[in-house]
Amino acid sequence: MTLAQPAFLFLAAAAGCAFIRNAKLRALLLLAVPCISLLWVALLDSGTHATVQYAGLTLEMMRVDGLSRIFAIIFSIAAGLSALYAWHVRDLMQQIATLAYAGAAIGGVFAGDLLTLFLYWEVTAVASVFLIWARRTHGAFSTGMRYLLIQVLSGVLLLMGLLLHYQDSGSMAFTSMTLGSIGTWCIFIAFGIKCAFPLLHNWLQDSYPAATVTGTVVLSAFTTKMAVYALARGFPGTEILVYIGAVMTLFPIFFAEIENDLRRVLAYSLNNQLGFMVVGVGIGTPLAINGTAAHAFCHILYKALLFMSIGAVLFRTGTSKASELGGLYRTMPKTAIFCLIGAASISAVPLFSGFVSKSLILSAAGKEGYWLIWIALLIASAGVLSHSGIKIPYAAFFAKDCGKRPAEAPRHMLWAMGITASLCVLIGIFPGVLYSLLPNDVPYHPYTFGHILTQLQLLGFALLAFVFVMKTGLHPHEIRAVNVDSDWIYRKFLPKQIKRISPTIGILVSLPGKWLANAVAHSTAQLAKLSEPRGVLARGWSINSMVFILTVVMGLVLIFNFGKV
Amino acid sequence: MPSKSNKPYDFAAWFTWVDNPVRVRRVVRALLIFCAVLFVIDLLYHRHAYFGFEQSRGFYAISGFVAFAGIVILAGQLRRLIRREENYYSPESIDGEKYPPNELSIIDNKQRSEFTDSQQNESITSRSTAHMDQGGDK
Amino acid sequence: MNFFDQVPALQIAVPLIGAPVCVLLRNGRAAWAVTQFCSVICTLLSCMLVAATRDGTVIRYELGSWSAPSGIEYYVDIVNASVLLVVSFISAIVCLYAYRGAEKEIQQDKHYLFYTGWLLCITGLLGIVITGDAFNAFVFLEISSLATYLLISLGPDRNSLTAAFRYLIMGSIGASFILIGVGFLFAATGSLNMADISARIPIADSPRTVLVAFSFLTVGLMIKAAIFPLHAWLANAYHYAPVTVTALLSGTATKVSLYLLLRFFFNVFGIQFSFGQMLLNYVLLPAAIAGFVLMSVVALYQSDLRRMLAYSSVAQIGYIVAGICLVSPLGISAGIVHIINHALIKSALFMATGCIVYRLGHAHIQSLGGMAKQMPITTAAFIASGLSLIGVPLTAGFISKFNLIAAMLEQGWWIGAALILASSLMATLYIGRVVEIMIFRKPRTSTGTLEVNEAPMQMLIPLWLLIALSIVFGIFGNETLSIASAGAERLLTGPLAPALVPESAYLSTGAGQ
Amino acid sequence: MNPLWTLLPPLAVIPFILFFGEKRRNLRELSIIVAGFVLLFINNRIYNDVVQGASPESGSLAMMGELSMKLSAEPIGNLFALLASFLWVITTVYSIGYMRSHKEINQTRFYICFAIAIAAVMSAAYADNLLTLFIAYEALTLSTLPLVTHAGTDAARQGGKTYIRLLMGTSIGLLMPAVIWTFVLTGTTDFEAGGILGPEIGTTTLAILAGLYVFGIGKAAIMPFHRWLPAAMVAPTPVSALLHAVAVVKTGVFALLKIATYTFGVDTLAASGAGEWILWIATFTVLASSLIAFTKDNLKARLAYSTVSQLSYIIIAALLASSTAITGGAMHIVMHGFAKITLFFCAGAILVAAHKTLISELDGLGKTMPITMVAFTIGSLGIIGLPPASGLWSKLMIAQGTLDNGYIWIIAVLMLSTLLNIGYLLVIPLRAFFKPLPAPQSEDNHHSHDSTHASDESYDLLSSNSMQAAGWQEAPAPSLWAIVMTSSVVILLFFYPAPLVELLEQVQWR
Repeated sequence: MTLAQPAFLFLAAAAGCAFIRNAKLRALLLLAVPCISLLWVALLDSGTHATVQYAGLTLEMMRVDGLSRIFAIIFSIAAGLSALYAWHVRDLMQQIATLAYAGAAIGGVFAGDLLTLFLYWEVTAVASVFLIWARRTHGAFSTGMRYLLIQVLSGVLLLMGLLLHYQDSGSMAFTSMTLGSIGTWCIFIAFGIKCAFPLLHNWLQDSYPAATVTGTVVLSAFTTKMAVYALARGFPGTEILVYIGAVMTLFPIFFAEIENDLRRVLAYSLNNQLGFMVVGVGIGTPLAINGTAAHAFCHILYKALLFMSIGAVLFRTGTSKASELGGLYRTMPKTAIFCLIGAASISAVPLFSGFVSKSLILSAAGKEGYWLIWIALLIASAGVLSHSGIKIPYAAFFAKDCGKRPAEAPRHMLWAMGITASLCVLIGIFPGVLYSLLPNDVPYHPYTFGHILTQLQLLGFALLAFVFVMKTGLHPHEIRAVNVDSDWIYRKFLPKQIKRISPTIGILVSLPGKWLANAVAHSTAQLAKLSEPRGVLARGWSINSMVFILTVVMGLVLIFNFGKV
Repeated sequence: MPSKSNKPYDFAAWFTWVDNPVRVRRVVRALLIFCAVLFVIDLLYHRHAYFGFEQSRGFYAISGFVAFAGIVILAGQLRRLIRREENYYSPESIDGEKYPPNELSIIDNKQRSEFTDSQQNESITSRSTAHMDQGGDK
Repeated sequence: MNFFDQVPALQIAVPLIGAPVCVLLRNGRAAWAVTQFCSVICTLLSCMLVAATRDGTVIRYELGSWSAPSGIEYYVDIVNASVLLVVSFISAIVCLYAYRGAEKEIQQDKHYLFYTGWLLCITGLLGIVITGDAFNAFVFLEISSLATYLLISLGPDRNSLTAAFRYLIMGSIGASFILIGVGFLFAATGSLNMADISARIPIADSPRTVLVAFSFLTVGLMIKAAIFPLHAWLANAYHYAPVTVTALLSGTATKVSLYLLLRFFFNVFGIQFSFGQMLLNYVLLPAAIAGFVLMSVVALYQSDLRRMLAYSSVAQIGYIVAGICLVSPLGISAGIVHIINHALIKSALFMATGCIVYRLGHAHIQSLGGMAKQMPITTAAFIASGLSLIGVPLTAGFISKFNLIAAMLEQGWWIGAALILASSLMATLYIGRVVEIMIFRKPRTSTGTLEVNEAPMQMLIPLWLLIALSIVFGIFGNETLSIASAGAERLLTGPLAPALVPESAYLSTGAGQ
Repeated sequence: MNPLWTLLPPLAVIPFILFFGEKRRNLRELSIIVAGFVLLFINNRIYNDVVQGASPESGSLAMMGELSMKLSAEPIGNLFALLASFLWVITTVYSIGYMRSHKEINQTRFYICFAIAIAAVMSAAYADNLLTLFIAYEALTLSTLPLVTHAGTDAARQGGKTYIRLLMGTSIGLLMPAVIWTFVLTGTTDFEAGGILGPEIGTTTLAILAGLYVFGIGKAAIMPFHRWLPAAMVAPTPVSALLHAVAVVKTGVFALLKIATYTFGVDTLAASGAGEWILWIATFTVLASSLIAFTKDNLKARLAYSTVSQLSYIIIAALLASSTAITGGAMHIVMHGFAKITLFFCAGAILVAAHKTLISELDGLGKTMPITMVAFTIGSLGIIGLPPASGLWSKLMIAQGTLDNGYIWIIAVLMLSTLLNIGYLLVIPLRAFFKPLPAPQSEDNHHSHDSTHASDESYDLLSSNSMQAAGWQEAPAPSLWAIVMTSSVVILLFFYPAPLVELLEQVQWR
């Protein structure tokens, strides 16, 4: 089977799911497929496999190298973990969507040409949206529609870009590109949408809190990281990415700070973390690309862990809003611990996974002399601590007791969280395992004394600042509210404007038609007046008038004929 | 599935200090000392650095504190600008509506709540569950 | 002398003899039988003539063996052979139809007169077509006209008398114009024989006489052929005549006049003179175009089916004239093809209308609701022939319209083509309007149902015969087209004679008179 | 195999239909299905010939001088014929369920007109020259009119009026002169590889001619001649499905593809840029009809406007004058055909089973009609062009074709239209699935018992439990089978479009 690839395994399983009536069996399949895939990916030889000819194009469906392998591995792991976390889910649709989504993401990172990438790109869009709709509320429905539209927008831009690029370069191969032509810009923006570039980001914060408990965990892993992969593959060293990434790291932290829905806080945090990876891609040195890959790897794990823990809270309490929560450590202590591990990881506390990956990117930025960017990343790191490191666990588990006494998360969730948490810690302690998977062979040692010292200072004093703002009451309270983001433009402003001007436009559009209709009606009325049975043209002419006309005609004919002689 | 009450070990005990102002104050004090120690080490230890400014003494400490405090304060100001009520976009947005309960397993077992300040919570909890049930019928 | 040599004479003689027989019989049924018999015979005879002339042969028959130009000569080529066939065939079919169709419309005791008139009319029409003598053509014109007045006046409506009277006046004026024209021609050339005249016109030393002759003939023929704006007699005549008569006339009378127009201007005066020198198309083409555009509009607003079809006829004549005015092989053959096809189509439409009138007693368009339920075969016939009129493919109308537009475009007259299309669209509308009412509208009676039966088979069969023929000619368009293009070729060769009569001989005999 | 044979099954079955009539309706419908299979078989034989490069042709019937009626098989036509004949079978199966359970009147007449229409489609598909195509086109218009007005209601009459007026008007007023003009210019109307209109004919003439063809073929429903299509939606759903989603409208765009390829020739069309001005109108149609579709709450009306929009894709493909685009257009005929017929089938199923015609009433219908709604989703994906549905390939090729002659802006329009498609099409099945059931208490009758039950299970539909639950109210089995068939093809063609590509590779572009 030259075509065989892990993605097909997932997709076939997704299709097969529909015919399995036993939900438990489906859950088992959901768990087994990623395990097989993980093994498969680990054993794959580097090189290009599964080449297909289609309509004169050569599709390379399996390009295995360091970069694609590490993403495929973490995607498989993430799929497995979220399957375990979703063990209780009986909803066939979510199960199918999860499998198809994960499979497409894996297929996407193995895509050796842009067309294959595009196909998987679209499948991730279509499959993932069901995880949002699966919530089956009005709000989730419209959020899902928005999500799908934006995802497909990204897809069609990619399609447009790949066609233009193909026209320009004569090649569909998915390799490093340089910005310049319309085609590459289209591809770039397509990646940018899925990667949640600033102002293209709000689908992320809009949709992730809208998905189901388990759906959000799945969502958090694939789409954006696939985009990061695509950027790393397609646009390494594109300088504009450095600045885009820096902005990405910074602006979400402010929103995250005042956001009430903890899952949305995590979505903003996700956006911020993507910024680090984008900066890494933008720097583009082997070290930076390594940093991006490593950070994506770690990030998938700890972000999943955080989403899992908040998901567990939601699962047990029915809400994920900071203003409704607090003090849950009493009855959900294990979830709280896992959440703390996730928080520590994302905050890059030494011995946790974020520390070993983020420092790669910071070092790369430092080495290349991007001092402004470096400062931005530093500030962003403090920001990460503030919203993900402190706010998430604090608001959910520690802050003022909300009075809820939910039961501890179900066992399978605890297992999923536990495994994820231990992976986070393991990577933090033994970074070599992760580093050995990285695409580029660049030696790096995170645990230097200076590094640990500076990081601890940063975190320690930031914690102090936290204590300070708490004591002084400067810390924003958790209140039931939403904060407008740039999606205000298309969710509020534009609809309002359209509603306002549409009557005018309607009138304007209908005017020419009305005029035309009037003119036609008028002229037909005139014609009708002449032509109806009593009209001049149609009534039986009297002999007098007939003869008169005859005379006139005769005269005219004579004049005409003699005029020429 | 409700977790069993007769567990061999209760992790919640790890965190009980959070609700005890005295112990919290003790933790804060420890943090202060920890930071002070770090700061002192930083003064003594010559770090490898990429940039000149990075090398200045206490750079990380100050930037950590200032960045954190700045972010929090600025965010507070930002909120005044962009805060809206929950169903601002639409009454049917996810922010306004309840999570459909059928996918959840909301369990609120009060008998396990050794740490409860019992006077207030029962009423709140029962109200919220009642509310949830209504929401489920929609 | 074998039988075939006498065919041209028989063509006229058969109906001419039939007419007095009808009078003598004084019996409607018998008169019908005679008429039917004569028509069929005529059809057969004209078939023979068509077959004989199809290859370009010209038959010249000297009546009573008096040699032309002093004697009357029957001159048959493919052009008039085909018109002969159309006239006699339509007569035969409509006569079959008239057996029942006329029974209600015309008083029983006048039936024999009716058929007498019919035969005389046919005689006249055939005579006009077959004769090669200009004056003789006038005589036949008068015969047919007088007979037509009679036929129209037999209509059941009081208006039919006035309609006949108006037709009489206009027809007479037209005929006398033609007579004047022929007279001037005689003055100019000293001959009445068309072939002879055609040979002599170029050498005539009195162009002014010829000009006057030309002008009078132009206008006279325009009246007889009902070319806009001299068409007004036609609407009333078709409207108030018995429908059977209308069916007959619509297929024959105007077509014959058009033939005469073709013959005079193409062959007698010659193309060079008519179109090169006199710019006849500058007179006819505006008239034709105004005709088919305006009359289609008028047809759209009529409330009576017969009147609608009458105006539609004027419009269709406009097409034919427009085709002729192109003076190109394609244009003329399109004109001729449409002469044939329109005869079939319009007769069929009037026959269908006749079926309706037969059952309803009137043909008010607005009252035709529920027709499709009560008279499905008639409705279907109306639709089929209506589609043909519109020019839907696989019908005869398509062939004519296709060629007409092709001819227009070939000459670069795209405005003309566009106007033809506009007028076709109006045809779609006015036919569609009727069909819509027939199929969809509820009857306008108090009970909400229309209590009529299907028309009798004796009417439907000839009607469907015509439709079948129109479809056959629509599919095998080459059958008519080849005749038409042969005719066009014939017309475009110019003068009738030179090739046949040595010019010198001609001169000597002609000058001697 | 002589393409004339394709006329035989649909025409030969008419006496059978008449003979069996209403009394033996099972036999009547069986005979149609048999005829359909025979037709499919014949078309398949022709496919085998064509795919090997042959072009079987019939004898010619001289009509006017040089002009004759003649059939010959070439790839695009064969593709279209295969599509139409395959869907004829399926639609007949569907009709069995639909017409009976909807208790339609005059079913015999319905099936007869249907058969005639199929014969007309076949002759259009295999037309060897413009004249034959034109004749088949008109025959199709006339034979489908009774189907449009089938219901006999005022609305049906009004719809039929618009239908016939627009189609006859455009074909007589614009298409006929175009054919004649072509004939006058070139002396022939035959379809020839590379086209018959050479570059020696001026650009203006070509541009006008192209306009006459595009607007004259009213069945292609380019604005402003699109009104007939929504109007024709008064017809019974199988008619809307086969004729107004596939056969009739596709005859229009198919004709345009053929004219672009074999009358103009891609090279002439590309070199002269004659089609450019129409491209603007076609793209306007794509967008405008999508926007109109948004405003339609009636399901079939929305589908109709979606069809208008999709037809303009194919018009664009024809006018782009590139072999890739035209191949894409031809594939879109098939792919959109299957997808849209699925949607119409579903609309009919919803009407029959749930008695609903408005989109706003569909909330929660995913629970009672899951199969229909899944099929609807697949069909929508097919039209949008999202994997795993087939529309992607054709859209891709059309988009690729836009680049051949530098019409980059058209890609942007196509992409925008994709998004609009999601907004007005995909939303339909999704709200049926994912919007919670409307409060059913206000409703009458037998539902009231279910309603409480429904509300707590409405969230886990499609889970295995609810599959077993007896809440399904699907359309009758034959209709459901038809839906499943067509929607499977939509997916199948995504994974296996090779036969189409192989066939279209045989098109001779020059």
